[in-house]
Amino acid sequence: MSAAQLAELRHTFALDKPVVVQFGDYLLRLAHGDLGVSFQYRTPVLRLILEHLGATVYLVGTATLLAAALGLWLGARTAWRRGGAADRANTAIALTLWSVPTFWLGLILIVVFAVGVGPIPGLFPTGGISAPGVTGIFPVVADRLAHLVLPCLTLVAVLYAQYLLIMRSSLLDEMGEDYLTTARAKGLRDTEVLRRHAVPNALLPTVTLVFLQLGTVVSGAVLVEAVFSWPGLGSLFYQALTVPDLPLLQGLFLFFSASVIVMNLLAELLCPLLDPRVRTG
Amino acid sequence: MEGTGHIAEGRPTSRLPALAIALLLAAFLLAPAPFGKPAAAAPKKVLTVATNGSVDSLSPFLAQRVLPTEVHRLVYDFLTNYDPKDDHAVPAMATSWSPSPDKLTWTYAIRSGMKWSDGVPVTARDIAWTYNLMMTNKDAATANGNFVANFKSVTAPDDSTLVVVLGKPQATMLALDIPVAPQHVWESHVSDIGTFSNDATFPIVGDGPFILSAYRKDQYIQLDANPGYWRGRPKFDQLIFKHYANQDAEVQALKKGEVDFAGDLTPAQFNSLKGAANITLNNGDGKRFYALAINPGATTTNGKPFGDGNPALKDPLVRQAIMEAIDKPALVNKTLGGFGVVGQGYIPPIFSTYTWSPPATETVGSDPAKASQLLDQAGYRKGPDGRRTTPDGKPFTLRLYGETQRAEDAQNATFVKEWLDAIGINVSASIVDQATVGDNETAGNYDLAFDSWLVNPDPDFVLSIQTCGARPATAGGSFPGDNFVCDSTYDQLYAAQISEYDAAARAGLIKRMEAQLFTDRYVNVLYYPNTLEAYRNDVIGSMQMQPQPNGIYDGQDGYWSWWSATPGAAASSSSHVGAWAVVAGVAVVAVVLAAVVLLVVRRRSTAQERE
Amino acid sequence: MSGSLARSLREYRNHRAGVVGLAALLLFVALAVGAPLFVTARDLSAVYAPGAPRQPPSSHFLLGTDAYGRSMLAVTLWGARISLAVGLLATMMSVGIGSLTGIVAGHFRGWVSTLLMRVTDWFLVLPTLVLAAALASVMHRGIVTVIIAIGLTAWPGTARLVRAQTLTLEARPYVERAKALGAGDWHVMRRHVLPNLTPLILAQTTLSVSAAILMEATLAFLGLSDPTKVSWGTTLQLAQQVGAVSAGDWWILLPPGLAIVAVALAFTLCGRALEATLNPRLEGKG
Amino acid sequence: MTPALLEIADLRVTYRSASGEVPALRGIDLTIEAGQKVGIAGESGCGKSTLALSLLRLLPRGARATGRICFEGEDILTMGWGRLRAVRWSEASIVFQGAMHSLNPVRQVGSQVLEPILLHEEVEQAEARARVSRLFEDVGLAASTAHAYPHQLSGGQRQRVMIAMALACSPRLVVADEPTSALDVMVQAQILRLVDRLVTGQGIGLVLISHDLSVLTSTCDRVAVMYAGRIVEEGPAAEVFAAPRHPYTAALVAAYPRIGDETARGKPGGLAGDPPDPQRLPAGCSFRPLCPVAVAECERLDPPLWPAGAGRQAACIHLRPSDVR
Repeated sequence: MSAAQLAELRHTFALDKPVVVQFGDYLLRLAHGDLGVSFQYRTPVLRLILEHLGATVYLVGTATLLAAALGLWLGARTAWRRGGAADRANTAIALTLWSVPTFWLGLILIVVFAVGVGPIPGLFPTGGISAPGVTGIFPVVADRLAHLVLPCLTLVAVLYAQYLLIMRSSLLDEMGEDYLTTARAKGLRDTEVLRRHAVPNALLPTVTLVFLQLGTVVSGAVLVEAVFSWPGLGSLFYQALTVPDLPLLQGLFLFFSASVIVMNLLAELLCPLLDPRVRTG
Repeated sequence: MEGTGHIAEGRPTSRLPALAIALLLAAFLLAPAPFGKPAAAAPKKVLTVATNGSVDSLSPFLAQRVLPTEVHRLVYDFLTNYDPKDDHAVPAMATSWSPSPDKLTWTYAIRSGMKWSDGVPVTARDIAWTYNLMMTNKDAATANGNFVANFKSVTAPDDSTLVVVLGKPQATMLALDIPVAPQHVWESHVSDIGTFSNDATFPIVGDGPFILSAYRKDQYIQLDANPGYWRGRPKFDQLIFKHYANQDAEVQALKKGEVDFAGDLTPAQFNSLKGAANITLNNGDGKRFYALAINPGATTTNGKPFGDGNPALKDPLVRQAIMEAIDKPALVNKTLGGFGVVGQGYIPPIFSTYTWSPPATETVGSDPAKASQLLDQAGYRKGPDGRRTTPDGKPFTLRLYGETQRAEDAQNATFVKEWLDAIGINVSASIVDQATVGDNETAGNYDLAFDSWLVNPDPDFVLSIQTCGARPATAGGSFPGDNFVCDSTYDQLYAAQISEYDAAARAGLIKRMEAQLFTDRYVNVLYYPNTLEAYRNDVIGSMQMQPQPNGIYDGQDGYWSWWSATPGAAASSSSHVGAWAVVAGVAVVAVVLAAVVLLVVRRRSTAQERE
Repeated sequence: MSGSLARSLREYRNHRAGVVGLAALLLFVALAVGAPLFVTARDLSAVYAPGAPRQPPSSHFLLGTDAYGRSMLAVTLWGARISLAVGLLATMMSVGIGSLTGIVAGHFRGWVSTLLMRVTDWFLVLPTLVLAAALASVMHRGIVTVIIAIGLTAWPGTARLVRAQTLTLEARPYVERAKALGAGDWHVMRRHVLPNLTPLILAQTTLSVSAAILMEATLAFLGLSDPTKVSWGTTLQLAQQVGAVSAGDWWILLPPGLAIVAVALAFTLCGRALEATLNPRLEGKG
Repeated sequence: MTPALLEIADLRVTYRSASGEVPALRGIDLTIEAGQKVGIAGESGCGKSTLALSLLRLLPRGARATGRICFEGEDILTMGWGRLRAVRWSEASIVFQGAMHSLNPVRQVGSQVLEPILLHEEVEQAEARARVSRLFEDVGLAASTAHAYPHQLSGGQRQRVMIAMALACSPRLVVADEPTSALDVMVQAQILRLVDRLVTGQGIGLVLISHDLSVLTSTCDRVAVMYAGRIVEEGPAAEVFAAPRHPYTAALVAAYPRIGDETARGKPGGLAGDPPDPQRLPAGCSFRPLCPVAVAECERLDPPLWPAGAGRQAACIHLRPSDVR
């Protein structure tokens, strides 16, 4: 498409009006539940979002769960053995991965594990959510999982560090507490003291912070999806940015913000389940 | 006494679910090994093409992007096709044609015996219905309306005759690139033709060499061979366009065999594939020109000027100086890595009929000394700081626009800025998104801009955008043109060529138009990038190139490559896809199992350790 | 004051990671500031590029050449200037906005505070990248836009911290006394609150820079920066556009990427060490 | 001859800190017979709590303990971790000071009492729950309290929960570390009576640690007075406080009548200074700098426990038997 054709198209969609006017129109339509039409795809924005939502939930959901599980587990362990070699190594690795640009890590993982370098075979697909033409339940599941590995790994790598650090510091706050000595005196194993007594107490501040950081998950998703051709909302956002497709950008922005806010509301509902003090207080 | 610990509530249960999940996973993933290749009966031969194009719509009336347009070429037949050797018009739905002596009536004989994929016969009425819909319905004209703009009427007196009556003579009547839709299917969609995207039910009824059988947005488009196609059934059973958001992934996928064809490679990617196992490379001529547009001062169709283009650019000496400063061969060597042809005429050399090159005496470029001298002559003097000023003493600064998404723009901008700097012209380069470039161009607020067009075998469209009539009707309004060029000599030649039905004579006229554009120096072709492609020769035995001998496979003006592709030794039912997926799956399970085992063992061994 | 500074310095020296981070940081800053000594305009010129495009490392080009044929060593060195400058300027902006919001929200109670904190919370949960990218895409393309986009989106964390600290400080007896003696809002904020916030703001600044540098690279990768300027982000974007990834040109991919990781990590280590020095309760968390 | 319930011999504990080793216990010898109630007195920092923690090897990492703590003949300090965990709570349990923090704030108190029962005994859930209800009734709490969370209970109720928990596995020994110090006086008395009743009724050995001499006198058979990581006097509770033989005990007793004066808590009134910094203990007797009856020789000799009447011993140079030089 040429720039002039694009201009024509944007004129059709009234996108060449001043941004303020557009935004006013947008709010007006939004009030009627209308997210507008993407001029790039000629499709209602809402429909586009719904079409791409599943893929994102599948990738981001899996990755967030894994990252949270890994981060919380490692965070608890490192705090429990603070100052030790494992603590220092884990913290160092986490901080390093935290400093890695997501898209760059994705590119490197593609080069190493999808293409293969030296003795490492290129086991995993370079992108996409599934291979076309695979049939049968087992091949389909295997194919889906194989496609999930690298994007999920990238996302987990950049996300787990914050969970680790949050859990570690929440747990360190609990470390001197007397009830842990009581638990130990009861004859519980060390790991049980950690799991049954220390972790449940450290969980509330952790979960609160984890939910506050959901924005980083969205950012990670945009980059990982763009690098791995994952057909989700992140790719959609990336596509919308390049033109830019303003109705789609606005719609996605609204959707991302709304989902993060909704998740935070959920977190507030979740807190009393984790801590009885909040329940009565 | 260790035993007492085991009674602890929750402990044994915490390990069990982990093991259960791991075992479940193992079962899921190990199972495909025995069942991996089901039904040994005649494996499908699949050809997978990597693409990074996106689909705006699958409706033949709406789709404007490259990928869906290419798909429509494969699933709907057209009135005529282009010869794979030299792009001349050859029969497709029409078997023969003849214009009336007054050049205004074209009569086509339509092939009989063609069938839509649902069994209904294809007739001239389908063609007439499709064309008429585009002529009468603004929405239906979205994608291809320009082809029928000059039509007065289209009728099908019988099933095998199509008659088109024109308003003015039109030389492009054998280049009507309009997918013909089945009337019996589309009649019910006339009311929502502007929004119906043709992806509701599969397979989609068509009459091309392939049938569109499945589509997942931003994932893949799947086409099945049409066994009843009149020119012969494609040799591959299935053709898949697999979407990649980034080009590097395409190349990786090709190396691994996830896809069998990758087009539109960058020079770096092309070079990296040299010597790769089972990969054949194609360095084909490009169908695209890449130009530097110089704003002649934006005007409307009735000559009213607008925008803030630098008036200095109206001076032919200044334009010539700019072009003298630019080293086109350097751009081809550096930006294209040598994979391109230095720009001359407006039409790329792949279309040899229309190729024009300036006489040796007129060749310009790579001469900063001459550029400086020209600027001096035009009154743009160099100050003590080496910067030039306009004749009325203001600093001479030009704005250069390029698009972020066109990788070469950023590189070329860097070069052009340095060259113009060297002759004392200050350049501020903005590499921005397409929409911003479009806004600035529409408003006439630019001095220099990079500009690139794909050219069709019939160059009428790219020629038309440089006519006076292609300017906007109102200041700042959208316009079908490109750079506000308005040259009466050029316009006269344009009018002459469109009514010239003699191919050789028409080519002569077009070459004169190119010469005129070249001397005006408003649209300066810098180069024609080659089309760099690669495919797996173990999967694809052979396929037809268009044109020959230096043509391309992907993005042809016909369906020759995919229609003619023959399966190679390794072509079979996406086995390469399934196999590695299973391997990868097994690897995942192995890692998970190892981790679980390690955990359990460690837990055992630490049981006696210090807490 | 100098005594407490010396004590802080001694404390800081106990954090080995912090010392390593600081050393790395000083090295990077020295290289960035000194880059014009080693890198000439010609080295960065596309037209007069000294080498052939995309050459692997050799004795002449220690890190190989980029897509223009420029030495990757020179490009990476020069890239430090823009990446660091963008990181620092954007952080100054975000920490400035954050501190101002935090102090005002902490000092004035009532609706001012409520309103400011609502806005802060809203910005805090919004996905930063999406917001910054959206901002950058509607504004004029360029380095300044990138700085503004990062600065305008990265402040809420600082605002919250500063507000909490302001509340603590204002509860201190000498501030209460000053207020009782009729000190004005401006006086209290400037004379009593701000000086005591300085260490916190310093630590927060250090921690924010790494996020800002990562964001610059990310925005550049998304094509929202100015590709004609040499930064680590634009170098990576160029590498990806010319297909260096699939060509396996690791010498183009690794230096800017590793540089980003190293600088971001160095800032993070310094920030954490500073935080631990200023807030001994966090001791052992480093 | 059956071994004593608890026999501590030459127990030394040192903490490692940034500035070197800090001795916390410097050779404790103490024997507790089955069913006996022994009090440990002393001011803050004298090592009482370290002693309590070391009895079940609960000292934080960085602490090193030597000597012997024989529980029914088995040395706690050298037994395997598995065996130690089995001994903990089922044989000896602890009631910590400040029940506020000793209960897990996010778990129902009933389940916290249930936990050691399920851990140490092979019983059905239902039976264990029934036992928890009985335990709650024994300590004077409604069975429904089991579903409460710690923050929903008063200080006294929480301490009762702790006691119920301590008795859950019918241990042979209960260590109570300042069980009443965070409670108001009325509640203190109730709790003490409760402990006394339950321990006496079930024949459980009790180590009661307190700075409050009246608490010790009313509850314990014997007391040991600690100063700077050592026992300085030991004997029958009533006699030791009625007629102290060590000058520190005397000072402690003299300071005590001022009940309820928070600032004077545990700090002997007659002393002109704080106890010594454990890292810089004076040579000889560590009480010497504050001792009203010190002699020159105290600078050289750190006296061991010498007999000081029937069933009593004290570590003062003035009690040196004539046959010791």
